[in-house]
Amino acid sequence: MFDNVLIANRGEIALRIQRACRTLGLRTVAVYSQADRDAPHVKYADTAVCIGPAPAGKSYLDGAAILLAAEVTGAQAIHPGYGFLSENAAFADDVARSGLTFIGPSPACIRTMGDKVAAKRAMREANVPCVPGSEGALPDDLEALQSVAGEIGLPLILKAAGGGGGRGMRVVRSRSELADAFALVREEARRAFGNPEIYAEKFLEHPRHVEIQVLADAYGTALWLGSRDCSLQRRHQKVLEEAPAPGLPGGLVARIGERCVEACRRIGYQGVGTFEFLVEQEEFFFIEMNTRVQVEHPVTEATTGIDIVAEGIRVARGEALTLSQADISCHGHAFECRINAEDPTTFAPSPGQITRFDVPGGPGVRVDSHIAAGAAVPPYYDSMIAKLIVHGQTRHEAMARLKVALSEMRVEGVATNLALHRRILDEPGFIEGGFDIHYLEQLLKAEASA
Amino acid sequence: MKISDIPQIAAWISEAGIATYELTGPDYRICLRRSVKARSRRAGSAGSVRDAAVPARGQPDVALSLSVGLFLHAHPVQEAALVEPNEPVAAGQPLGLLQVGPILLPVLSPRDGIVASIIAPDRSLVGYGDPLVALKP
Amino acid sequence: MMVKEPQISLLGTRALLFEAPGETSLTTQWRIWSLAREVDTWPEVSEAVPGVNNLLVSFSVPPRSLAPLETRLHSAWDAATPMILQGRTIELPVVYGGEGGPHMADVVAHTGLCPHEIAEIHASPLYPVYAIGSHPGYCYLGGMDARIATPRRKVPVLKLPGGAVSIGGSQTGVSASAGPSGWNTIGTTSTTFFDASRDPPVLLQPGDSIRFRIVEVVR
Amino acid sequence: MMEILSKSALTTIQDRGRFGALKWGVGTAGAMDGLALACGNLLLGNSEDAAAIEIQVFPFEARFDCEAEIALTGATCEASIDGKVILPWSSIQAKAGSVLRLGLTRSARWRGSRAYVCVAGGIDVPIVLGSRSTQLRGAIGGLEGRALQQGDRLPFGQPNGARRASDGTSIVPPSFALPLIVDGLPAARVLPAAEYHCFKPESQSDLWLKPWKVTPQSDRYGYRLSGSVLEPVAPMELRSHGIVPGVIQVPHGGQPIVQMCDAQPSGGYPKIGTVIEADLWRLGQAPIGSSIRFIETDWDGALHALDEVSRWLSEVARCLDLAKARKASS
Repeated sequence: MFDNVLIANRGEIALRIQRACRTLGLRTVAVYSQADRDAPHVKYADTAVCIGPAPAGKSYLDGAAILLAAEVTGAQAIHPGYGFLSENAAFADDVARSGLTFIGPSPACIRTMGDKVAAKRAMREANVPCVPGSEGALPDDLEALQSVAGEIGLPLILKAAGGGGGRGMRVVRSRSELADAFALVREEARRAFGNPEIYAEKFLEHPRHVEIQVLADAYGTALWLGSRDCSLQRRHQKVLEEAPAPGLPGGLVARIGERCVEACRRIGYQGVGTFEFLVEQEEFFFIEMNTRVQVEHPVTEATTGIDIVAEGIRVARGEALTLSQADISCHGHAFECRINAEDPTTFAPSPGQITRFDVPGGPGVRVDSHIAAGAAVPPYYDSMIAKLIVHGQTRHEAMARLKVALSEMRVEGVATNLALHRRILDEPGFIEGGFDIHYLEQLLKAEASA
Repeated sequence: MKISDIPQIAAWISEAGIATYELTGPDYRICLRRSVKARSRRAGSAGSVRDAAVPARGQPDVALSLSVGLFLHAHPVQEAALVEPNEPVAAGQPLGLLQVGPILLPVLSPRDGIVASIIAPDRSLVGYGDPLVALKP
Repeated sequence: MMVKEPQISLLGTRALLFEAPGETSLTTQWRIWSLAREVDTWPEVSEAVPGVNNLLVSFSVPPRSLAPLETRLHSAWDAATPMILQGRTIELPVVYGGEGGPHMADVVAHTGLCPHEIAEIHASPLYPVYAIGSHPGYCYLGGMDARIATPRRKVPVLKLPGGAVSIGGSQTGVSASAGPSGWNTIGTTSTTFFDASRDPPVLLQPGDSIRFRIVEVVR
Repeated sequence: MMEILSKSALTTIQDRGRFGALKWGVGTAGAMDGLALACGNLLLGNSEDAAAIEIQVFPFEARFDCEAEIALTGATCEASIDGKVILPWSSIQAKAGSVLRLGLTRSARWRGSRAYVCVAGGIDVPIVLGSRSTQLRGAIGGLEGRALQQGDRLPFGQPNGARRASDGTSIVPPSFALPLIVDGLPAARVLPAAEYHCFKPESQSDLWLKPWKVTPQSDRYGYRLSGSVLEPVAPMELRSHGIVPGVIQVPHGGQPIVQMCDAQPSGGYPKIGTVIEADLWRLGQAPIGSSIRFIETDWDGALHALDEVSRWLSEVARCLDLAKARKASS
């Protein structure tokens, strides 16, 4: 059983994990890069050591440097946070080989969930619904092709197995388009990727991004902690999240939650994790599982009252969950705004020196941040400088509190996306809720052309 | 693409260890090249001790730690410290050791010179870039 | 020492020693050879090496628990039927006493016999090779006449030459190469017993026999 | 290749030892400090059966006629290559023409008595009966089955490419990492052997409570110790039987002899105990004239000690790998 935890991360999540450790009476070791010498996670840790130069590849992403730091500081467990090495199965293996506890699931679970094909297979076996699609490459024969298309249903999307980055894809909306589209994608696949294999998936026109937070111990107890809606995205980057996902029937979410929990038991999952789904017309389709704590976990903490990070550490210490599913209910509504140091128009990161940093307060308001006036935002890491989380009895009340909080928050010295958040809160589509993942991009496009 | 984006791009390039970066758009073309000097100094770009350790003439005055460890003045089997103040040392000579569990990593002198002082106390926990031994000409 | 039951004792974590009960005998040795052949096949055993009415069992990996191995050894011993090895007989010419037999005087003192009598008694039996050991190619021989038995030396001799014919307690043997020994050397022979490039590298193996021929008894 | 420049009596080529030839009367031989040899091989990324040079008389001098990565472990000595100091228990690069010198040390917190010079790829002498170890009795293994002499030239094996460290990285010696000290004296754990109970009770307690001095008649064959006289209850004559390194025999004089690596594989003196395999290296490094203590242990204790040694070695290997990975990334 460990009582000295090395936190292999930086920024707000390093602080968040440090707080959880301290509430559990555990000692903490901070590791940092030369760019983070003055960071608060360094200041507040029981022990702190610099592990490398500023670039993440030589510090926060250098597993060997982190394990050497654990050796020297006597840390017995490593919390990877999110990003960096959090979903690196080889690192989790190395941690175990070093005789240390990796706070998270087993390397085998990380590996399975990191492989899209293996993850989907595991989920299908656990009756978690996945996007219908062809199992493997499509046949050349037109008749066989039509029959696969019939099984998947229309519209569908043809994807080159070797493709990526939006290339080698084509949406098929009617059966008559199928043959031509197939020939086109096949040709593009052959020419551009050197791999003529094509597969098909049901195409979702207006999907929402809904996820289920889970928590599992080593003794077969697994719980789901409600839903989150993270549809407000730009270029696949989440901007603003909420819990619960609005407008979804409670019974439906509970059924999906149960299946997620069942999947956890089947694969022997331990720790905190998130099942991500695309949801269209109240149908859930599994896309991937994140085998770590997520940026947006605080909205679920606000609605369930559970300290998710602390629970994750407790189960890693071998403790059994004391909660049962019946103890978990969703109270009110919560939002989280990711405040980034970025250019409001180009969205390019905006590193620099923070000259003013005023945080809001009041009932239901929480700010998770590692920033204070005078702090520097280094150019080497992601640009998030704070998370503003607001809770209310209803979605309406939470939104009103968020609006006030956003108006109180002041960041100067670097450009931020605060104005974007304020603007989103005035949008009727947002106020109504239940928008799809293309909503923000369409909004920005409309604004740009206006 | 704006001029103000270039520092960010430069930071990314520096992190990725890329030597030359060229980007051509409809109405612009930028070409960023890192000099050898910049490459060897980029680790210290965030205002680190390394900057202080590299005076203008390029003669480092401090031996810095390249790893996490416990700084040992002497090898465990030997009674005498590896070096003492005012002792002349040669480039590459061990000035101390960093203990990491069962192994010891040598701290090598960056140049010929004379030991001015041993900065880090014996058996103290040090991290990357921490100053360990000061040298004088 | 006479015991009724087989004894098992530890030699650190590398090996154990199985000692057969009763007086030293060739019949018991036949059972030891049989036991050795069986134990040598066990996976946890690196080598089973016969001694004189005993067996060294060296471990490839020391077992976590000894009891099961001991039980198996006892039952294998109970089941061991004598294995009679039909070997060759080798004749060794020996010069007794003199420079090549520096401890003849001690054997004389202990037995009260004269060197000629000692040589005659020593050279008369056909000695079966019980075991190989002590040093490369060295043979432990059975069947020495008890009249010339002489205790091992209080302080071992550090450098005994190869070919030394010696007596240790009720046993006799011939050293195959130079080295230390606690036995009383009474003579010398010029035969080569060990060559690492041969297969097997030893001249004699358990089951073979030795006859000593008196070349000379030096006063 | 390297050429031996010094006279260097008692210097031999040794590996882990020769196992499986007891049936021909061939003992294990092998390094007297197996841990020091293992550490040298770890520093160089050698396979664990690679052979090295065991040195017990200084000065030792050798010249390399090709580039080679070498590691120096075991006894503390004044070591240098081309005049450049080599840290104890560390690895270093030799150039073609480099001269390695090992001399007596002036001061040390730990001295030891046998140093090991390991090279990447190992010393490549022919394998005889499963090992490269020199077995002086029978003249097998090593270089022509004998101790090394001035002018001998030793070939190296092929380095396996998994070299761990050649930059002066060193290891905290096991005498510090795995200390075992009783009343200020280095100690070794002993499992009582077959005839333990045939000794007088006061002799039994003397074994555990009295210091034992390593006499000058101690070598790779055995350590003759001097101390209390160990007396049997009655005289014993045993039938010859197999023995292993570590067995403590008590001849008629009552002064114990610990059988060491070149011990004959059989014997007939009463055995009071056996120094456990995990602690043999401690004895292998006990200098002549020094005193040691014995600690009684049991089977579980002896196994635990073995586990502790293998855990420590894998921890050394793991940290060397981490340091190497770290170096590669920076």
